[in-house]
Parts: sequence; C-alpha cells; structure tokens
Amino acid sequence: MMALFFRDLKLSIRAGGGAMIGVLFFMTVVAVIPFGVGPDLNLLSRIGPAILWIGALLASLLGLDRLFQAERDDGSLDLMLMQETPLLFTVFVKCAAHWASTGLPLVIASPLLGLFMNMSEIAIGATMLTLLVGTPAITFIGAVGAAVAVSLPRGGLLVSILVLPLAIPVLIFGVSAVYAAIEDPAPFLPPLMILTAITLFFAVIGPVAAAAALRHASD
Amino acid sequence: MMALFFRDLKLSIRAGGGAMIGVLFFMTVVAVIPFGVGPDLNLLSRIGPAILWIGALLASLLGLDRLFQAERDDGSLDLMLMQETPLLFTVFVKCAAHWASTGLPLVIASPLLGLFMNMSEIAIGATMLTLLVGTPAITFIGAVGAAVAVSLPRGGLLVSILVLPLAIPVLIFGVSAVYAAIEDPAPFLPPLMILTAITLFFAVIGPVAAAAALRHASD
Amino acid sequence: MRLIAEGLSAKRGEDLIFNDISFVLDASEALVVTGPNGSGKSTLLRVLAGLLRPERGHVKLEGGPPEIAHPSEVSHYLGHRNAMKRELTVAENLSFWQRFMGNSPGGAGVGIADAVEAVGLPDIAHLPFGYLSAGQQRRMAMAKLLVSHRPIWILDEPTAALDAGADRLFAELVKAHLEKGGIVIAATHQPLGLNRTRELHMKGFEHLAGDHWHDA
Amino acid sequence: MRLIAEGLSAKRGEDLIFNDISFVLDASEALVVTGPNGSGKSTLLRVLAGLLRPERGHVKLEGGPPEIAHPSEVSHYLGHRNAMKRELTVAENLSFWQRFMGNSPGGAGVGIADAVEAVGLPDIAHLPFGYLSAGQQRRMAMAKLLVSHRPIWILDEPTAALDAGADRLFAELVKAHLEKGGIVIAATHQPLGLNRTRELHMKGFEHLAGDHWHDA
Amino acid sequence: MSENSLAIRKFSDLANPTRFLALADRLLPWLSGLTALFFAVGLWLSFTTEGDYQQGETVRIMYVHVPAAWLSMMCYSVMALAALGTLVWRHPLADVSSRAAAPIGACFTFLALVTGSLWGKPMWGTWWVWDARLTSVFVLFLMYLGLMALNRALDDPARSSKVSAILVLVGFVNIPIIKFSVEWWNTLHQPASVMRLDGPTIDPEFLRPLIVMAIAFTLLFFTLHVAAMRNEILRRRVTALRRLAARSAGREARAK
Ligand code: HEM
Ligand SMILES: Nc1ncnc2c1ncn2[C@@H]1O[C@H](COP(=O)(O)OP(=O)(O)OP(=O)(O)O)[C@@H](O)[C@H]1O
Ligand SMILES: Nc1ncnc2c1ncn2[C@@H]1O[C@H](COP(=O)(O)OP(=O)(O)OP(=O)(O)O)[C@@H](O)[C@H]1O
Ligand SMILES: [Mg+2]
Ligand SMILES: [Mg+2]
Repeated sequence: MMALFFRDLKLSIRAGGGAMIGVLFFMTVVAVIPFGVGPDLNLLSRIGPAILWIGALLASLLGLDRLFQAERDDGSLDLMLMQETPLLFTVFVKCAAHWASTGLPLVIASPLLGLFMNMSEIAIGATMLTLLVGTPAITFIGAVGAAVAVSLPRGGLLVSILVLPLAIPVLIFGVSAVYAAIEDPAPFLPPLMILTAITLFFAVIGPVAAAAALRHASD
Repeated sequence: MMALFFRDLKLSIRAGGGAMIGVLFFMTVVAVIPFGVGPDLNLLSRIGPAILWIGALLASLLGLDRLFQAERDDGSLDLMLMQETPLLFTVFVKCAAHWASTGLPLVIASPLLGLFMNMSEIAIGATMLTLLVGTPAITFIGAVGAAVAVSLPRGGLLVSILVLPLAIPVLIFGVSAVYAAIEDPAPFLPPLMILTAITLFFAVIGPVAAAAALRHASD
Repeated sequence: MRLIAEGLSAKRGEDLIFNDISFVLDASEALVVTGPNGSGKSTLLRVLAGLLRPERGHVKLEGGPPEIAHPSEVSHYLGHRNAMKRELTVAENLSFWQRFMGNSPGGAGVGIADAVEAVGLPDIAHLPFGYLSAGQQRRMAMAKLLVSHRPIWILDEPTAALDAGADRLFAELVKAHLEKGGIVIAATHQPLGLNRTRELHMKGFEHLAGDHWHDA
Repeated sequence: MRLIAEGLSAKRGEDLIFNDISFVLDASEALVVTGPNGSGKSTLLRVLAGLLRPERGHVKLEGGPPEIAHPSEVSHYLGHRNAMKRELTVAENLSFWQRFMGNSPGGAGVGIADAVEAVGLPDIAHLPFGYLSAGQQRRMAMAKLLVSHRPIWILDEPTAALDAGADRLFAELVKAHLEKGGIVIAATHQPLGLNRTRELHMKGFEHLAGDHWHDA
Repeated sequence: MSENSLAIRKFSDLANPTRFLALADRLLPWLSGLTALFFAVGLWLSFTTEGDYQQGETVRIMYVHVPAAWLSMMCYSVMALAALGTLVWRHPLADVSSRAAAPIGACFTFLALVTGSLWGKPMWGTWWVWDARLTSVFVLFLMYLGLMALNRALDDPARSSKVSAILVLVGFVNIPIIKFSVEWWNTLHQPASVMRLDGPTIDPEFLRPLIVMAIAFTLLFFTLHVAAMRNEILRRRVTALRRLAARSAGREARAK
C-alpha cells in the first residue's frame, strides 16, 4: 500500500506537476479578487478566509478527473481491481497521495496568501487549520466523481459539476469555523468538530462509493 | 480543417452535454461562492466579475492540459504532424474548438450568472464583453503549455509555471476593464483595447509556439 | 489445485458474446484460447480475471488457498495494455507491482534483476518505460509476471510485437511455470510453441440477442 | 515515382540506433523491415515518416508531386497506435480522417462503407471505436489507409493482433496498392504473405557507436 | 441445452418490462384522469379561499410553491430508492425509473424556485437571496441537471446504470440539508409548518387547498413518471432492435 502511495507521489512530481498548478491557481484567485473588492483593506481581510477557502476548493478540482482515468488508460486499474487487498484501501491510498500532492501544498501556501489579504495572525492560523482538516474531504468527494467519470473521455467539467455541490457543506463549516475563531463570542471548536466529522464521514463514504463505481465501470 | 473543429466539439460533447455541461459548470461554481463569502448581496455583486473570470480560467485549465496529450496517446498527433496543411492551422483550430466548448458557454451564460450575483445591467454587459474578448487568450496560452507538456514528458511543472503567470495579466485586465465600466471616472475602452491586443497577440504567438513545441515533441 | 469454469456466458454492451462455456484445468495444465477477431477471447479472459461479471455461470478454484473469494485474487492478468507507467523507469514499475501485489501462498516471486534477466533485457531496466520499443515493453510486462508469485496466469495475446527469439523465451517461461504446478490460460493468434496444451476454439456467437429489451 | 533514402542514421536519446541506411524504392515496390526487438525498425519508419529528424542523411521523393516538401506529406503512417478516438464511432473516426487528410494528387480514397467492407467488418461501423476488440480496432485502422489516397504506405507491425483471415485480407490490400503503383514499407515480425518484396534486416547496434561518453 | 436455457432466461428477463408496459397502458388513463380532477378541485379551492390578511393575494402562490417544493424532494427520494433497487436487487426497471425521474424532478425544482422567487419579491423585497434553504434547493436543481448530463454522457445503459445509481445515493445527503436548513441556519424562509411532528400549525383555511394541491401534484408526478418510464423502455427496445438489425444485415452481407 505504501508502494502505491509513493508511486503516485512520484508520478505527480514527474508527470503531473499538479501541485504547482494547484498552488498557482490558488494564488491567481487570491490575486484577482482584490480587484473586485477594491482598495478597501478591512473588507478584504474580512472576506479573506472565504476567498482562501473558495480558492482551495476550486484548486483541488484540478487534476481530480484524471485520478483513475490514467490508471484505466494503461491497464493498471485492471490489476488493482483483481487484488486481494480490498479496493477500498487502494482508493483510499490513492486519495491520500492525491491530497498530499495537491491539497497539502495549498495548506502550506495559505499563510502567505493570508498575508496578501492582510488577515490577522489568528485568522491565518484558523484558516490554515481548517484547510488542513477540510481539504481531504474534498479529495474524497472528488474520488467518487472521478470514479464515476472513469470511462468518460474528458471528465474535467462533469466531475467538477458532480463534486462541487457535495463539497458545499465542507466549505460552509470551514468558513464558519474561521469566522468563529475571529469573532470572539462564537466558539471555534464546534464548527471545527463538525468539519472534522464531515471529513471523517466522507473518508468512509467516498472510498466506498468510488470503489463500487470502479467495480461496475470496469468492463 | 472544419472536420477537426467539429470532431473536437463532438469529443467534448461526448463527455456529456457539451455546452450544457459548460453552463452547468459555471452555475455550480457561482452557486458555491455565496456559501463562502455569505449572502451579502452587494458584496457579491462587487466580486461578481472577478468570480466569473476565475470560473473561466478554471474551466479552461480543467481540460486544457490534455489538449494534445490525448492526441499523442492514441497516435493521432503523428498523423497531424505529417500533413501538408501547416501544423499552425491545426493547432489554431484545436484551440478554437476548445474555446467553443469551454469559453463560449460561459460568455453565453454570463448574463444569467450575473443576475444570480445581482450585478447591474452595465456590469453584466461589460463582463460579457470582456469575457468574449479575453477568454480566447487563456485558451491560446494554455495551448502552449499543453504542447510543452507533450514535448517534455516530465514538463508538468514547467507547464504550470508557464501558463498561469501568463494568464494572470489577462484576468487582471479583464476584471479591471469591467470595474472601469462600472465606476464612471475610469474609462472603459483602454483596458478593453489592451485586452483585445493581448488576445490577438497570443492568437498569433500561441499557435506558433505550440506548433514548434509539438514538432520537437515527436520522437 | 484446479480451476473450474461452469456454464460461463458473458455480455458486452447488450449483446451476448459467448454462451455456456465450461472447462476444468488441473495444476500444470495450459489452455490456449483461439478464434477469429471479435470472437470473444479477451472477453472470456476478462471474465476469468473477475474484471467482467458473467451473465451466467461461475468460476471457482478448488484446492487453492482457502481464504480467497475469487480465483482472480491468485491470478496474473496480462491484457492488451501493459499496466506500466511511461514516466517511471522499468525498475520502478516492476518494484511497485512487486510490492503492491505481494505473493500468493505457496510461492515467491524472483527479484527485479532476475526477472529482467529472464526476459532477456538485463541492461535497460533503468530506462523510463516509455523509452522502450513496443517489443521491449511487452517483454517487461512479462517480467511483471515473474516478480510476484501467482499460480494462475491469464495472458491476452502475450506474444504480440515479440520477435522470434522472444517467442521462444516466452515459451520457456510458460513451461517453467507449468512445471511448478501453475495454470496458464492464453488467448492468441500465433502458435505459442507449447506442447500438450488444451485448446478452446471460440467460434464467435455472432451476437445473438440476450438483452431483455426485446419482446419475445 | 521513387523513394530514396540516403545514409540515414538516427538517435534515440543519446544512442545511435542505426547508422548509414540507404535504399531506393520504385513505384509498386515493397520493403519489409525485419529485426529483433529494439533493433530500430520503428525508429527507421518514424524517420521515413518525417516524425523523427535523422541524425545524418535524408529522405526524398523523385517524380512525385512537385509542391511537397517531404515525402511524409504523401505517406500514410500506421504506427503501434491506431490514431482513432475510442469515444467516436468508427464511421465518425474514418470520415474525420478522410476529410482531414484529403487525397494526394493522382488518386482518390474509397468511401467509408467500402473501406469498412474491404477490411471485412461492414456491420460494426456504427459502434464506438472503444467497443471493438483489439483485432477489429487494428482492422479499422487499416480501413483508414483506404479512405484517403496516399501513394506511400508506412506500416509498423500492421498485422499485430490480426487473425489468420485478416492477415490474408491485409496481404490483398497491400498487393492491390502495389499494383496501383504505390510504395509500401512495413516493419514486421511475421511474414506478411507478400511475394517479391525487398527485405531490410536491422541487426540492432547495441547502442555502442556514436555514444560520446564511451571512448575513453 | 444452451439454446433453451437461454430462451428461458430471456423470457424471465423481458417479463418485467413487458408486464410493466401492459400495466402502464392500463394505469395511465386513470392516473391522468385523477390528476386532472384534483387539479380542478385544488385550483378552484385555492382561488375561492380568501387571501391572508397580511400577505394578501400573494398567499395563493403557496398553493403551487409548497407542493412543488415537496415534490422536488420526494422525486429525488424516489430516485434514491430506485438506485437502491439497481444496486441491491439489480432490477432492470429500477434504472429506467431513476433515469425517467431526473428530468421531472428538475422541472418541479425549477417550479419551486420560480414560484419561490416570485413570492420572495413581495415578501422579502428581493427575487433571490443566498440563504441556506434557497441555495440548497438551487443545489438540488444543479444535481438533477448534473445527473441528466451524466446519463447522457454514459450512453450505454448496461454500464452506466450502477454508476449513476451510486452517485444518486451519494447525492442524497442534500435532501436532509434542504429539509432542515431552516432549522440549522437562520434563514428568511419560514420553518416547516405543515410537515411537523406536532401537527400542522397552519390555518385550516389555507391547509385544505394546500393538501388538495399537494395530492394533485403527487398524482401529476406519478403520471409523468410512468409515462416517462414507458418511453424509456420503448426507446431502449428500439435501439436494441436497430443494433440487431445492423448486425444481422452485416451477417447476410458476409454470407453472400
Ligand atoms: C426561491 C425561493 C424559495 C425556495 C427555493 C423555497 C423552497 C421551499 C422548500 C424546499 C420548501 C419545502 C420545505 C419543507 O417541506 O420542509 C418550502 C416550503 C415553504 N415555502 Fe418556500 N421557498 C422559497 C421561497 C419562499 C417564499 C418567498 C415564501 C413566503 C414568504 C415561502 C414560503 C414557504 C412556505 C410557507 C412553505 C411551507 C413550509 C411548510 O409548511 O413546511 N417560500 N419552500
Ligand atoms: N522515445 C524513446 N526515447 C529513447 N529511446 C527510445 C525511444 N523509443 C525507442 N527507444 C530506443 O530505441 C531503440 C529502438 O527502438 P524501436 O522502437 O525502433 O525498436 P523496434 O525495432 O521497433 O523494436 P520492436 O520490434 O520491439 O518494435 C530501442 O532500444 C529503444 O530502447
Ligand atoms: N467495451 C466493449 N463494449 C461493447 N462491446 C465490446 C466491448 N469490447 C468488446 N466488445 C465486443 O465484444 C466482442 C468480443 O470482443 P473481444 O475483445 O473479446 O474479442 P477478441 O476475441 O479478443 O478479439 P481479438 O482477437 O481482436 O482480440 C467484439 O465483437 C466486440 O465488438
Ligand atoms: Mg482480444
Ligand atoms: Mg516497433
């Protein structure tokens, strides 16, 4: 299993470069929004967390559609389906590798971008934490979409359409957690807990559904 | 040549719904935003144009990296390289087809989306115009990246560094043009002109560079 | 150990490709599947490999390891595609599959170096897989069969793109596997140079309609 | 019309694959390229098809249409991959290539229906290409040679995955093309069933010559 | 042996769709008749009962809006059930049912959105607000469209049915979100006043027409659904026959 993890990492570094694309897109989002809200700095810092989250959400869609398509195209998927190890784990590990190569860089880049949006230290910290907890959920949800679209020529847009609505709860609680952290009265922990719960929930549901879809898509 | 255009369109439609998919995608993206920044309508209307432009960038990034890789993987690229018709045209037509299936739907859907973000009529009109003028540039830039990705088997990272930084100016001019249109003092035409210039520039440079890259890619 | 297929029939899309195929393979027996293009050889192999659910009938393994659910879990499948990543070197590809697949009970795979040696390409394991020629790629895909032990080999046109020398080499590998008590099922158009093998000739069902949207 | 190759040599990566290959092919002559795996057959064909720049030497066409820059512009290339889209139907694929390639001066391609008929699969042109079996796909890729006229055919292991019947069928196609004054260059491991063809046997350089880092 | 076993199986398989078609033909007239009847009564009721003292005439929108909204959710639930049927019992009709339901559900959702925003203008002074209830319904609408797009993308039903079924099930998480969004987030939209554990808290004056209209809408849904399923089955038969025709034609061509 670790073999799969490292192999996918290696691939994403050699072939994909997906990490860079994601981060750069993330930066682009953050760079463009200020033109919208204008010079008003404290408004900027107010919507900062939301922008970061939206950017992360959209950025993690990049490359998601190829998660299983690439395996299918060169026949690796067949062998993975045949193994004794439950397909569930295989999918889970692939998600983990994908997150490590695209989600993690976003989390790491977020403080820097937070500074651009002149967010307070605490806001930056909270955002980073929520992203760290929340983005895996997006990957797991995305795995379902990728598995469903595995036999499609160019899943890109379709996968995102299937994935985004399901990812909305993650976004809601992620953002609300950050704001709870900023505005003292509201407690920070509950929303963070909910976010963790959502991630765990999808960490189970996602691989299960994706594995089922892969089994039935194979022909 | 038209044959190529329609074939690429058909391919993107086979991926489901074609233009419908495109519109649906942007509706989804727009629907996600309020969950982040909250229901505050006039904030939404202010960042609306930026959101639409980001959506456009995302949509083109989603399918673009495969623009030539798909052709390479099934050997079609070889035949295209061999033809008498200059490779330049082939690349150009492929870009056109790609834009027609990702950029155009956004342009068409933008008024609707604008209403959702309750943007003013003039803002909607300006956004639509800038998108119509600007999005092709993104496609052409992306084409270069896609071609490089084919020629350098491990060029994924280079691609991302190549495409997005070039695309950011387009976004910035596009967005600022819209805001110039909204806020009276700033003139609308100059940024629009610059945007057009950028697009025309890349409409020439893009295919040339991409064709060159592809020639060296073949081995 | 014996592999038993009973009354298999399979669909592709809505069409029944073949109907009611049954056979029994004992240890160290080989089955060669022949037939014209489109007669359903690959489909049959995919059914045996558990990649396609048969319409009717079933495949089971007797005398194999008790804990397996489907024979495919102790099978190698070599399809038309090689299941190797172009960007990774041959060695990386092989060692990945070795560690990912592990060994079935009752045997152990050979090392990467030996496997590459066995397919006659000892000196290019360090090249990216995408750099190899068609035949070299196919040979490396065969090396994949050696690095992790599976008693059952399911091979779809293994010798496509192989030169004469490699053909012989492949025949040797298969013979060795059979002598170790393995089972081999291969679909092919060219004689594999194996002696005393059972043969299954698919006529091709000409797609008699098996789907329920027809009225009687 | 005659195809002339003079002192061709080509590199892959850093290694010289072959060195100083020359030949002349007149109209209605066929050249069969043979050799072990990795000996450089595909590389040579890609050089002839203009897809790979030769290290030294050049390819030219005499007596062909004057306006062409490189013989590849009047050549068909059938590589290891079929250059067809899995998602589109066979008919869509073929008609695309027909319209995209057009015809070289001095001939015209046949219609889709006839081409599909000629490769013996008249009834499945409406299926998505991805639904076809390996051999059916290869046959359809051959139909691609017929739908648009090219005097020169460059074929890389054309008969891979074909059954016996299809082999004969392919031999017929090639013969017909030669009789019409065409030129055929084919790399293969199995006899193509063509009579009176020239043969070029590649030994395979074992990557010694021309490698700058070896001479101490 | 193989031949007749095949024949038997074919019979048992096509039994379902064929029986269903017969049933549908008998059912449809009645369903449509009932639907028309209830709509007549419902509309009459909703326009004769006097308007609300503060909402005025606009309250009548409720009689369309609320049933449409309910149906939009019920339709997705039906699809989820059908998806279960596809995955668990492998029933050939289940896939047909969920495929047929998607467009209908999209229409009802669209109706709920439109009437809702029509109502929102007088009530909240704006066509649209991005509050949880409204947006979650909008997301439901998007999900319907997404599923329709997916079904069109994976054209071959034999392969696509299970896959899209899985997606339907995963998407079901949105339904409770819609239903309870009003409780979980503070929204402009009013909380459930009819479908509550502790009986409806709404004036019977409004309740009566609402109930009638709800029944009418439900009947309408089933009418449309059955009709759509019948069309889907017929469509598949036609394609199957066409493919067979093509194949056999080719065989004759080869025979001679
Ligand atoms: C586009 C805007 C709207 C949407 C998408 C929408 C959606 C919904 C939905 C999904 C329900 C079903 C709730 C349930 O069964 O628990 C519902 C019920 C209802 N809506 Fe709306 N609504 C919208 C606007 C409005 C407006 C403007 C009003 C009036 C001020 C309104 C009044 C009601 C009422 C009274 C119910 C019945 C609640 C119950 O009795 O359970 N809605 N709406
Ligand atoms: N893209 C590439 N990059 C670097 N080296 C390559 C590449 N493709 C092939 N080679 C090397 O060039 C040599 C010749 O390859 P080529 O494909 O021409 O052989 P071939 O005669 O076609 O073999 P086969 O019969 O297996 O097709 C091989 O040793 C291979 O390792
Ligand atoms: N994915 C698919 N969907 C629908 N039909 C398919 C699919 N794959 C194959 N078929 C059909 O099933 C039949 C059998 O295909 P199969 O690949 O088993 O033939 P084969 O014996 O392997 O032929 P070949 O010798 O060319 O490999 C063919 O007629 C083909 O059209
Ligand atoms: Mg086959
Ligand atoms: Mg070769």
